[in-house]
Amino acid sequence: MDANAALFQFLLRMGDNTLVLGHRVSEWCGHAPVLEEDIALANTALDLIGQTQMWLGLAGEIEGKGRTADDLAMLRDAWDFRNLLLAEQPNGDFGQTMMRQFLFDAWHRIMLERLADSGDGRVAGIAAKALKEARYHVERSADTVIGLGDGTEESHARMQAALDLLWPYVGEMFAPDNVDAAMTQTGIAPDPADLRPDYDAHVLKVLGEATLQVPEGTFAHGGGKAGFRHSEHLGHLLTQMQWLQRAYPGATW
Amino acid sequence: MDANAALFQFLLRMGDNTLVLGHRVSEWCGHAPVLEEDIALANTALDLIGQTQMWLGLAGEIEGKGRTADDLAMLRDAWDFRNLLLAEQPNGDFGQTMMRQFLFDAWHRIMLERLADSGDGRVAGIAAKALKEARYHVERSADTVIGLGDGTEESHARMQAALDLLWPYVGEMFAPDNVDAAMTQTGIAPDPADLRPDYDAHVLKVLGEATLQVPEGTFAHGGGKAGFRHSEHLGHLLTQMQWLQRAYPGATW
Amino acid sequence: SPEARAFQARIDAGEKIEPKDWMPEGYRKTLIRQIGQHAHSEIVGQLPEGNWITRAPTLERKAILLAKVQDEAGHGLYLYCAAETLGVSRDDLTRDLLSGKMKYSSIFNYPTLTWADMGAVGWLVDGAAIMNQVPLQRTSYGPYSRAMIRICKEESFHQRQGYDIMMKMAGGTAEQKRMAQDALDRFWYPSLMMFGPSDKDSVHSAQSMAWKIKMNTNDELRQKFVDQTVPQAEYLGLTVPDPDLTWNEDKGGYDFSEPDWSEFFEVIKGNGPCNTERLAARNAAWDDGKWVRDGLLAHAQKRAARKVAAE
Amino acid sequence: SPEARAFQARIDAGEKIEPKDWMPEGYRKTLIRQIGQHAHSEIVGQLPEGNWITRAPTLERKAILLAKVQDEAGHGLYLYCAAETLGVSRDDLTRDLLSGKMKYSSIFNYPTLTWADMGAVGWLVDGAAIMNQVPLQRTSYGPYSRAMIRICKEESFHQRQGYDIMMKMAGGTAEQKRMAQDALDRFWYPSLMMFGPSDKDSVHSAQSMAWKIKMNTNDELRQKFVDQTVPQAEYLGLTVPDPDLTWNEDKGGYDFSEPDWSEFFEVIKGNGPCNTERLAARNAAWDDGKWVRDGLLAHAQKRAARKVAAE
Repeated sequence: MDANAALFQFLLRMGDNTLVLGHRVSEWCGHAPVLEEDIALANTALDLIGQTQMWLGLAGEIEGKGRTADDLAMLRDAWDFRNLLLAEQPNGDFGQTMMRQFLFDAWHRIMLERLADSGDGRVAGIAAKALKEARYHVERSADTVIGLGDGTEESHARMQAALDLLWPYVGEMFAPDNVDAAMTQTGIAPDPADLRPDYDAHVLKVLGEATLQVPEGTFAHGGGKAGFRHSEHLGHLLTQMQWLQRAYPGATW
Repeated sequence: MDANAALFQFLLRMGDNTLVLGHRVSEWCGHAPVLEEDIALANTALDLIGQTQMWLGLAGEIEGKGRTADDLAMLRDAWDFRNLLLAEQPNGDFGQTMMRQFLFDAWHRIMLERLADSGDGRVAGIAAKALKEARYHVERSADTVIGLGDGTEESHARMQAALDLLWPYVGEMFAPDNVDAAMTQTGIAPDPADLRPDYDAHVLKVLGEATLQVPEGTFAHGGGKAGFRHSEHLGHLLTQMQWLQRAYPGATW
Repeated sequence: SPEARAFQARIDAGEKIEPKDWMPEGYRKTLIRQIGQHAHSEIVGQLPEGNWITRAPTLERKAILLAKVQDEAGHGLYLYCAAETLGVSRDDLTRDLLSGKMKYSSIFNYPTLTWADMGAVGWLVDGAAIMNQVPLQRTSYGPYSRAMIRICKEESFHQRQGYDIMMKMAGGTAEQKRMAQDALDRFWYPSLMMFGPSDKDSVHSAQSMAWKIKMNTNDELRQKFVDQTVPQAEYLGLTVPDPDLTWNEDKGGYDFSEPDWSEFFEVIKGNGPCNTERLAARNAAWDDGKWVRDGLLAHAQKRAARKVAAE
Repeated sequence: SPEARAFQARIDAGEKIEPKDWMPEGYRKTLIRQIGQHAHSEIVGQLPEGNWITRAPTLERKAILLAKVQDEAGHGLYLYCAAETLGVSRDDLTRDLLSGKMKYSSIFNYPTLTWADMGAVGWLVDGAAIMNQVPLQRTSYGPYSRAMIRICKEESFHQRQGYDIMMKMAGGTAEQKRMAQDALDRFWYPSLMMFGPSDKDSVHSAQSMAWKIKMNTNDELRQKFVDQTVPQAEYLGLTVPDPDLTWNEDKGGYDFSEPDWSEFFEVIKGNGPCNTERLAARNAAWDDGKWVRDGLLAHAQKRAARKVAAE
């Protein structure tokens, strides 16, 4: 895979993660369990959409075909998306949303820390900006996971169910492929497998405080970041997200 | 309003009702409470989609701009839809779906009976075909409404809640406007207000057997058949229904 | 009473009333109702705009809309806090909203049907809200006045963003222009209703104005809104859906048609296009969120207990 | 035992076993498992296709897909009825499905991601199913055999419809062609898995074949499927995702790569892409539908009681 094509793919992965997860989080708007959470969720979605603009903007430049961040967000079909399967999973209840957020944020923070030292200055620049937000996100989502895991019997049970459901989507974040190999070789991004020890240390500590049990087994879903096989959820998400651009092609908004 | 334009609008109303309601019913596919209901709902949806093809097909002919039934179904935005608000209301639970179906079917049967005598042979022909199906639909949905209304305490309460929620959408079926006036004048369709006595007789009898109470008050939502103000639900429905045609314009399927 | 006379004198002198000051029960109750309704309006007002967040046409528009809805939730928070200084809890107010006992602005019972509605809501609805709120920055109750000052700053920003969407739509494709006109057609009269019934039908007004809880009459504000908005519509190339709208040289303002007040009273009664859905959405959020609130509270108590035990 | 010998002799003579006939417990149990799994597959199989009903590109395609999914539910019904003749109720079988105790075809744990998947499912999945089912029309158990005869007629119709979608896609725009190839890439190996593990790893086979519950070995059917399908793919201008696929003149069939059996066993264990969702969807339908089933039952009982009282 040529270096430029690999970088394009890598940037799509970063940008599609924040785009799709940001979209999911934004679905909560007006429906959260407490007003403060409504505000916090909107804030998280806003940060993620802002990061999307940067990652997909750079992806478009690297691709060199004149596609903007909006073009990439609004005019690709599901199979051309490169987000982790975790990001596209449905919101479920508030616990499932916050568990998904924590499992993502914990990875995102570490990934952005490494990318802030990227050999590619543009990547490093975006990562440094996003990192501040990601640090705040993970602090918040970890607190919520702990609060609900170590809350009532019901909240504990719901958080454990959320963890059981979502844990099989964690492995994909650390599974390297040829795009990652190219990124490692050019010094742009770390080998994803190298992030796992830090991730496990952080996540297991938080889940411990939350009195939650990591499910047994090593099974991990895959196919999102490579785009080979997303879940059925992504296509439905896109019908909403891309509606206006698809229905009124070429209009300016 | 010129007679042709009015007929076009009238046909859109008939076809959009069956299109939108058929779509809603089809959302149940694979999720009904009993296998027999899954089959029955799919069958209802299928009938309604078939009727849509006839009504919108004729609408396209009358319009004379070369639009096919698919063009009309897949390439209009929400504001150009002319279905009753009742048809676009969300499925809710199975009781809500069946109550919506019964309130619609009861009107649909009477309307089609009148249209089978239409002065326009094409309209009469479609109505005669659709009528056989509508008679079966209303028999079935009435039975279900009775069965659940006069079932357990829970099923009764749910059916009463469904009726309370949906009753304000009944009035729109009988509110005449200038399109209806043109249809009445040309002998193509009855004055909708004339259908109300038969409707009330039938519906009140069924609801009585179902031990359900018609809510007080005469308030009726409007804006669907005129297209002035649909509910927020229709736009979301269209994002799904029209996705492929919007995303891949001009392709043949 | 002497206290009431002293209280009125302070108000007349332009002093602010603070939470610990003496105040007549009627003043307190009227303020609770007014601030509570305003807070509820911010909360319920998230829904019609939230309806388009997942369909925003560009990343930039999605971000702007998210920020706006987030601001509205924030306004709700300030206002509930202001109401709490009057001795009513946020949970109590919320329960009164959810049971239908307290109202919120009737405008949010209208649906948002196209992207142009995001423009119309910002331009017209926030525009009307500001018209109501700017004078309230000078209201007699201190916490309310301070909340209004913060809120007004953000609202005028929202209104500009809304107008910007309308500009893009009105200057866009034929379909976009049609969307813009359609949005104006649907939101014009409901916006006029936002100022409340005509002065001759308005209850509570005189006392509220004496207390400086209400600063202008409904009709004054409505006239001001029309006079401000009509030229903006003209600039957009859109037609205000009022055939009787004419400039009245003598009064230096527009003559315009009244909204259909029977529709207004129906909406207030619960018979608007979206009343049922809006309340259902808020009730679902509250009911579905119970386990979350309970869980977080239980954890906070456990943590506090552990801290005490460790000391 | 003499009964067992007589039973086997009837089967060998090509007679049908009927519900009231004596049969060995193993025969009954194996049939219940096999028919039940087949019924469950029809039911769960509604979900991946149901996923596209609301996004079907034309009214005609929507109608065809609805009719197909309706047929599948109907097949489920025939098969549950056939199973009931063996002394197990539909509700019992359903509970075993919902608890994960009984399986359904592993293929339905794969997602449907584009419209071309509707083509691929019809062409490949129904194609493989027919390959399995046609011989079962001659199975020894009468009710099962008769159910299969009805089912096979409809399935072959479905397969043709699926292939027709593939034709349209493969002959369509560049994007449609890409969708078609992508669907083949994703569904090829999962379709090969539908025949079950390689004969050497397959349990129960010999006894089932003696009882004529199973008519051919897994590998025989898989070979037949590949030989039938490869030319169809070529006709579509699509590439089977197997670089080692070659025509073997000697055996008069294709040599092809085995699917990744470790993936197959993972999916069987519950670790397929959609196992959790499929079971969750069925459980939700069952749980959410309880009040409906209870309500209709209560009404039927009331009506019966009223009828008795009136007599």
